[in-house]
Amino acid sequence: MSTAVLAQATVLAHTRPMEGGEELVLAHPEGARRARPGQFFQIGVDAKGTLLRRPYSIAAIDPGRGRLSFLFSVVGQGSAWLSGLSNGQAVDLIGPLGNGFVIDGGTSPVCVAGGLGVAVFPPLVDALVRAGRPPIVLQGARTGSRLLPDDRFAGASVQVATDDGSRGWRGSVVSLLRTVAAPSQEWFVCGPTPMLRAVIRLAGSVGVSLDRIQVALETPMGCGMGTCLGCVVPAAAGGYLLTCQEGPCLRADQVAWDRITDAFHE
Amino acid sequence: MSTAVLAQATVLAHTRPMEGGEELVLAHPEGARRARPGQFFQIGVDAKGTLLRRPYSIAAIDPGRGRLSFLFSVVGQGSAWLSGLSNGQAVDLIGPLGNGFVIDGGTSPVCVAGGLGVAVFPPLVDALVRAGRPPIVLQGARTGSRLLPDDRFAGASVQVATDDGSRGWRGSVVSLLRTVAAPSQEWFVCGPTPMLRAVIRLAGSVGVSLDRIQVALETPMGCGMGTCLGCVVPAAAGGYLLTCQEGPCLRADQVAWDRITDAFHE
Amino acid sequence: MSERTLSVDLGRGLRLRTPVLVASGTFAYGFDAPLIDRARLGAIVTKGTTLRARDGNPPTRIAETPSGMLNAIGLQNPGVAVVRREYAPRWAQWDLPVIVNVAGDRVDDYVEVARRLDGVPGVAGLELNISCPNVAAGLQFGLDARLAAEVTGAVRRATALHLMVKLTPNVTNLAAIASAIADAGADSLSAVNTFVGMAIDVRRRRPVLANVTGGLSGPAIRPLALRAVWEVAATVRIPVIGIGGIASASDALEFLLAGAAAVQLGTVNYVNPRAVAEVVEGIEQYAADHGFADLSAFPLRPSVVPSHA
Amino acid sequence: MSERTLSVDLGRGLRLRTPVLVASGTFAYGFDAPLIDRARLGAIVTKGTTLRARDGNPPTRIAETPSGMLNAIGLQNPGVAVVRREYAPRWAQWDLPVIVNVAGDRVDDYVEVARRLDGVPGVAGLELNISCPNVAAGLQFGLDARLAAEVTGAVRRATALHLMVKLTPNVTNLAAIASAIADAGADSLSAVNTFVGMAIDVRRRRPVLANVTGGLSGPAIRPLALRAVWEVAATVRIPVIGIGGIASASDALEFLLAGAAAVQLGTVNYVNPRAVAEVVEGIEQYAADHGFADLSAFPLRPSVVPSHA
Ligand SMILES: Cc1cc2nc3c(=O)[nH]c(=O)nc-3n(C[C@H](O)[C@H](O)[C@H](O)COP(=O)(O)OP(=O)(O)OC[C@H]3O[C@@H](n4cnc5c(N)ncnc54)[C@H](O)[C@@H]3O)c2cc1C
Ligand SMILES: Cc1cc2nc3c(=O)[nH]c(=O)nc-3n(C[C@H](O)[C@H](O)[C@H](O)COP(=O)(O)OP(=O)(O)OC[C@H]3O[C@@H](n4cnc5c(N)ncnc54)[C@H](O)[C@@H]3O)c2cc1C
Ligand SMILES: Cc1cc2nc3c(=O)[nH]c(=O)nc-3n(C[C@H](O)[C@H](O)[C@H](O)COP(=O)(O)O)c2cc1C
Ligand SMILES: Cc1cc2nc3c(=O)[nH]c(=O)nc-3n(C[C@H](O)[C@H](O)[C@H](O)COP(=O)(O)O)c2cc1C
Ligand code: FES
Ligand code: FES
Repeated sequence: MSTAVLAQATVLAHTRPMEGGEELVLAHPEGARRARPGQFFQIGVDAKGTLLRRPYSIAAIDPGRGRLSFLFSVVGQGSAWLSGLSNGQAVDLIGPLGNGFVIDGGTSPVCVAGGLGVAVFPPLVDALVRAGRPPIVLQGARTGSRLLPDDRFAGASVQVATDDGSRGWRGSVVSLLRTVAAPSQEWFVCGPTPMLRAVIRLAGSVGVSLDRIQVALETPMGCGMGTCLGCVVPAAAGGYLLTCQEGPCLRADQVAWDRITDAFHE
Repeated sequence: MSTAVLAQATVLAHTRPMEGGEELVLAHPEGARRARPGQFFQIGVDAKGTLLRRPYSIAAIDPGRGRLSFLFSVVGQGSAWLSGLSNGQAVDLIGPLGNGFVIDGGTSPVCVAGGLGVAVFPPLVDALVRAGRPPIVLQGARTGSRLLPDDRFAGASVQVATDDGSRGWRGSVVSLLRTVAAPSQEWFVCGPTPMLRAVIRLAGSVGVSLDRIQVALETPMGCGMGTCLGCVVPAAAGGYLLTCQEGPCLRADQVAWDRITDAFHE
Repeated sequence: MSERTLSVDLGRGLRLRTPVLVASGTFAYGFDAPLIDRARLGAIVTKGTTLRARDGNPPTRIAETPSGMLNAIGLQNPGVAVVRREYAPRWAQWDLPVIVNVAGDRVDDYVEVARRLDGVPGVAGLELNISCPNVAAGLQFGLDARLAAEVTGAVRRATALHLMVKLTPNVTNLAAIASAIADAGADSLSAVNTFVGMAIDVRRRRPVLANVTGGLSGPAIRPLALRAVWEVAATVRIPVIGIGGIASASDALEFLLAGAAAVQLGTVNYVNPRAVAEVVEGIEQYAADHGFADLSAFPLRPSVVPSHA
Repeated sequence: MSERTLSVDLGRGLRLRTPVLVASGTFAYGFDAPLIDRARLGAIVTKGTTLRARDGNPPTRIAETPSGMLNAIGLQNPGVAVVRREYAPRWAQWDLPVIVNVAGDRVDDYVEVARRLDGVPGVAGLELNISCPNVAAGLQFGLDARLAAEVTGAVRRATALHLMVKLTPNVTNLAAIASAIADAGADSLSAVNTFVGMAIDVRRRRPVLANVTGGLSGPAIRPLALRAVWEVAATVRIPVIGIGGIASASDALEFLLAGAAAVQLGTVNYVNPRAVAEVVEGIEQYAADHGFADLSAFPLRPSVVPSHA
């Protein structure tokens, strides 16, 4: 958190890498230098009726060219405003914020992405590949056109799952995970809460201990900086953890999965 | 008011005809057909924190090409949003609204414009010229670069006044009016409240009776359609007039000038 | 879904084809605002009407605030005689109930206005405005349970019309006041009127409104109004009509889920003339999506209100 | 203009270099939010602190509303012992007063927290939170003049620190409660805390907040908070600190013109870390433009507050 800066970043590109997903590439040299996989930014949105910033995971980090990117879908007024941005416009950013993934851990990393949760993985995969530990990447979506293209995970072994079987494994990404799961693995997971729950259950049945799973969580956020106490998730140790400060990336054994509420996802 | 329509109009051009003044030309065939000089539209603005529409006088009416235009300066969030519009974008409009100028009156029309109040005059001058009664147009501004170009008043005899003397008469447009005033004239006036007051005083001293003066008034507006009762000006007959419905163009003898408040202008 | 599904019976003969009304002061007397789709409207509530004509407050009367607006109109209206003589006969031609919003300074004023409107063709009901923050008197009735009950009871005895009483949210204990009004014979409650607020023009160093304070309306107050409705609906056994900042179908649904039998749309009518139609369509869609046969299935809590429908 | 001009003395030794504070619950205990310019800050008010540590409410705790947000944090805090032992010594190193916001369920709780903080280096004053709408108890003190006076008087006797009491706006008669608190020995009043509100998730058919209701803050409430300050400042003879929806210098000036001696910035700190600096600069500029020597020249009405400066 202490590395966060406040900056105006310029839009360099606005693309649509997949159905239901848009990407904004921003010029932000200092942010790109400081950002770590799994961290997020608080983006200022200038949309009618809104008040708070919107948290977005860092979907690409390019310190060499001083660029960051964010991958998003339009779900409300804030994201609709982002969707209206074009090249050259300025965006107000605070970040990088929160704790990213810890990547100095064990061997055999597996990245498990559900839906837009895939946004956190390109920088993580990159870091793992550069650390000499190329991961397996499992990406799930409703249909093939909603998958982030495989080339965003250079160096990794990518497998995909679609609900309609239009690409790769037919079924959920968790059922795909079951086919590759092994106790020696380390899992990195991001996606809707029901998917996270399913991964936790699977971990128990295949013998991956929770302290070898890292999850990137999403909750509503007031500040993103640890001051409002609005973004809590129930902690295994009792009480609550701040998603914005202790998370968004947490070890699965830190979280009280039985008390977690679905703020956003059914 | 009963002629008002709700429509999405497309921006055809966004220009800056003078310093401190921008113009939006919109495609709105039905609006252009219905609009009369002195009427206004309620423009929907999609700016953060705003709620109400913003009233703008019709600065050009081109029924032939199905176009309308509005002339504005940036004074707050709504006008800043207008200022960000570019060609092809849609604007939500209600109008035309209110009573425009009555132009079947006497002879020798004089149009007196202060500041952005000039916006109401191009359509009026046009109508007067076409009615065979080309007016004298007096336009005042702080400095020459803030004047709407004379060619917007084709067929009229244009004289300008600037506070700094950089173009035309040095001094206020009211002091310029004094040099041309004659009892036989009919005056059409739009500008800041202090200017309107000065015109009313001058009318008394030069013998132009108030029923031969029409003023286009501006007040804060809630609805623009006669339902909120928020836009009142004190009436000479007692009580109040609705600027949006009985105005914005009123005969000067309808208004209680001694009770009028300066909602906007010092 | 048939339209019947959205109908609501507020009691004492006031049946609405949809649960969407336009709020007092935002539709004048129903003759303006031609852009609003009346076919989808449940009823019109008129501007606050007093015994004698009133000029209202001097300008400036309105001010925009973040997602809201302040108003201090001060009950400008032509008086009950004009309403009875000129407006009611025209309303009587309409296929749309008109509810007259009644205001006054003393109990006798309210009673007299009610008496003059009783049995007048074209007048479908009364909404008692004991909650207008912009006049010297009138609001006090809404601030105190005993006074609120007194004026309600007196008007109740003066009219056979449907009697809706409009609550002010500017109180410590809204539930107690709502109960007292219900016990005094109101047929329904509308909640809420505006919240007292203020704006200062820092450049001119004076309050923006000539009246100094005004009532806040619009989306800004929606969460406050919703909580008021949630509380009142849990307290009384008569229908509650939700008002405050409704701008979309989703907003209206929040109130219906909180226990409101119907909603009133106010400030939004100034901004979006399509709002009434959009809200009615959104409610229809929600009922269809959830397989609800009528509005009684909407509330989150089992309603304490006996079903009139 | 020199900085001295913006200084304000709130009484009983609490002198601030600028009239801009950060509001309770929006700056935690002052160790986070590194992007905010502390050099321009008058003081920090901490998160509400109770006798024993509290976990706070389950999520969902916050929801955005038009130009506002609802929160029901439920006073999550480490308890007064940690504040005294771990935080106060760090504050004592700072060139910036820290005011501890104190909450409790019973009078004794408030008194005990106050006693433990009395004379502790690093603690510059107390703000009594008798107005938190998100916990089972505590708010009731702010709703009733007698109870408010009782808790104020009891804490007054327990501490020599500056005692600021924070008002809730969710009442019928704020002036009466403010007077009672002033008479009971408060050194200053802060106005206001959040307004009780609610949001419903219509898709999931349940209240958004686990606590059902929450407190509304942000620009949406500014006109309501401003009117509360206008009323309170006209009533009491102790300094009033204005709070509610301030997001810009112009907003802060509205409160100073309404009679506030200082302002607190809350929700805006989540959105715009530059706000504190912008507000201080804007106040300086306003004083310069108007030739005001100090803050006592700001109010529109001659202040009833004796000048401390
Ligand atoms: C740490 C973090 C990282 C995130 N990273 C990404 C990302 O990389 N890409 C991305 O598209 N989104 C991401 N999100 C979610 C994103 O912040 C929200 O979708 C966004 O705030 C919605 O703003 P809005 O104004 O468009 O919608 P709103 O009007 O605020 O909400 C519209 C609807 O979306 C729901 N919603 C709001 N927040 C979320 C959420 N966090 N998850 C799911 N539904 C939500 C609301 O409940 C509502 O139903 C992230 C959230 C967090 C906390
Ligand atoms: C019938 C009518 C016709 C108008 N025609 C034009 C026009 O052709 N061109 C044009 O530029 N403006 C016109 N105006 C004024 C215009 O409506 C306002 O300037 C606009 O609403 C300001 O919106 P905003 O959000 O930018 O500013 P806001 O944030 O609403 O206000 C910013 C500042 O401008 C002041 N202000 C607001 N309304 C007015 C006003 N009516 N006059 C002067 N100051 C105001 C406010 O007090 C505030 O100090 C007209 C107003 C009316 C009532
Ligand atoms: C300009 C204006 C005038 C109003 N006049 C009245 C009135 O005469 N009588 C009344 O009971 N309520 C009046 N109201 C209050 C509205 O009926 C409604 O209760 C309030 O505005 C909240 O709803 P909204 O947020 O949808 O506007 C008025 C509101 C506005 C904005
Ligand atoms: C998330 C959050 C937590 C808060 N916690 C407290 C608190 O612990 N004690 C308190 O007195 N006020 C608390 N408040 C209220 C603020 O201090 C302030 O009174 C209120 O938010 C209005 O100001 P604003 O609109 O500038 O935020 C909290 C507000 C928010 C938004
Ligand atoms: S979002 Fe405010 S503490 Fe986490
Ligand atoms: S602006 Fe609403 S009545 Fe004129």
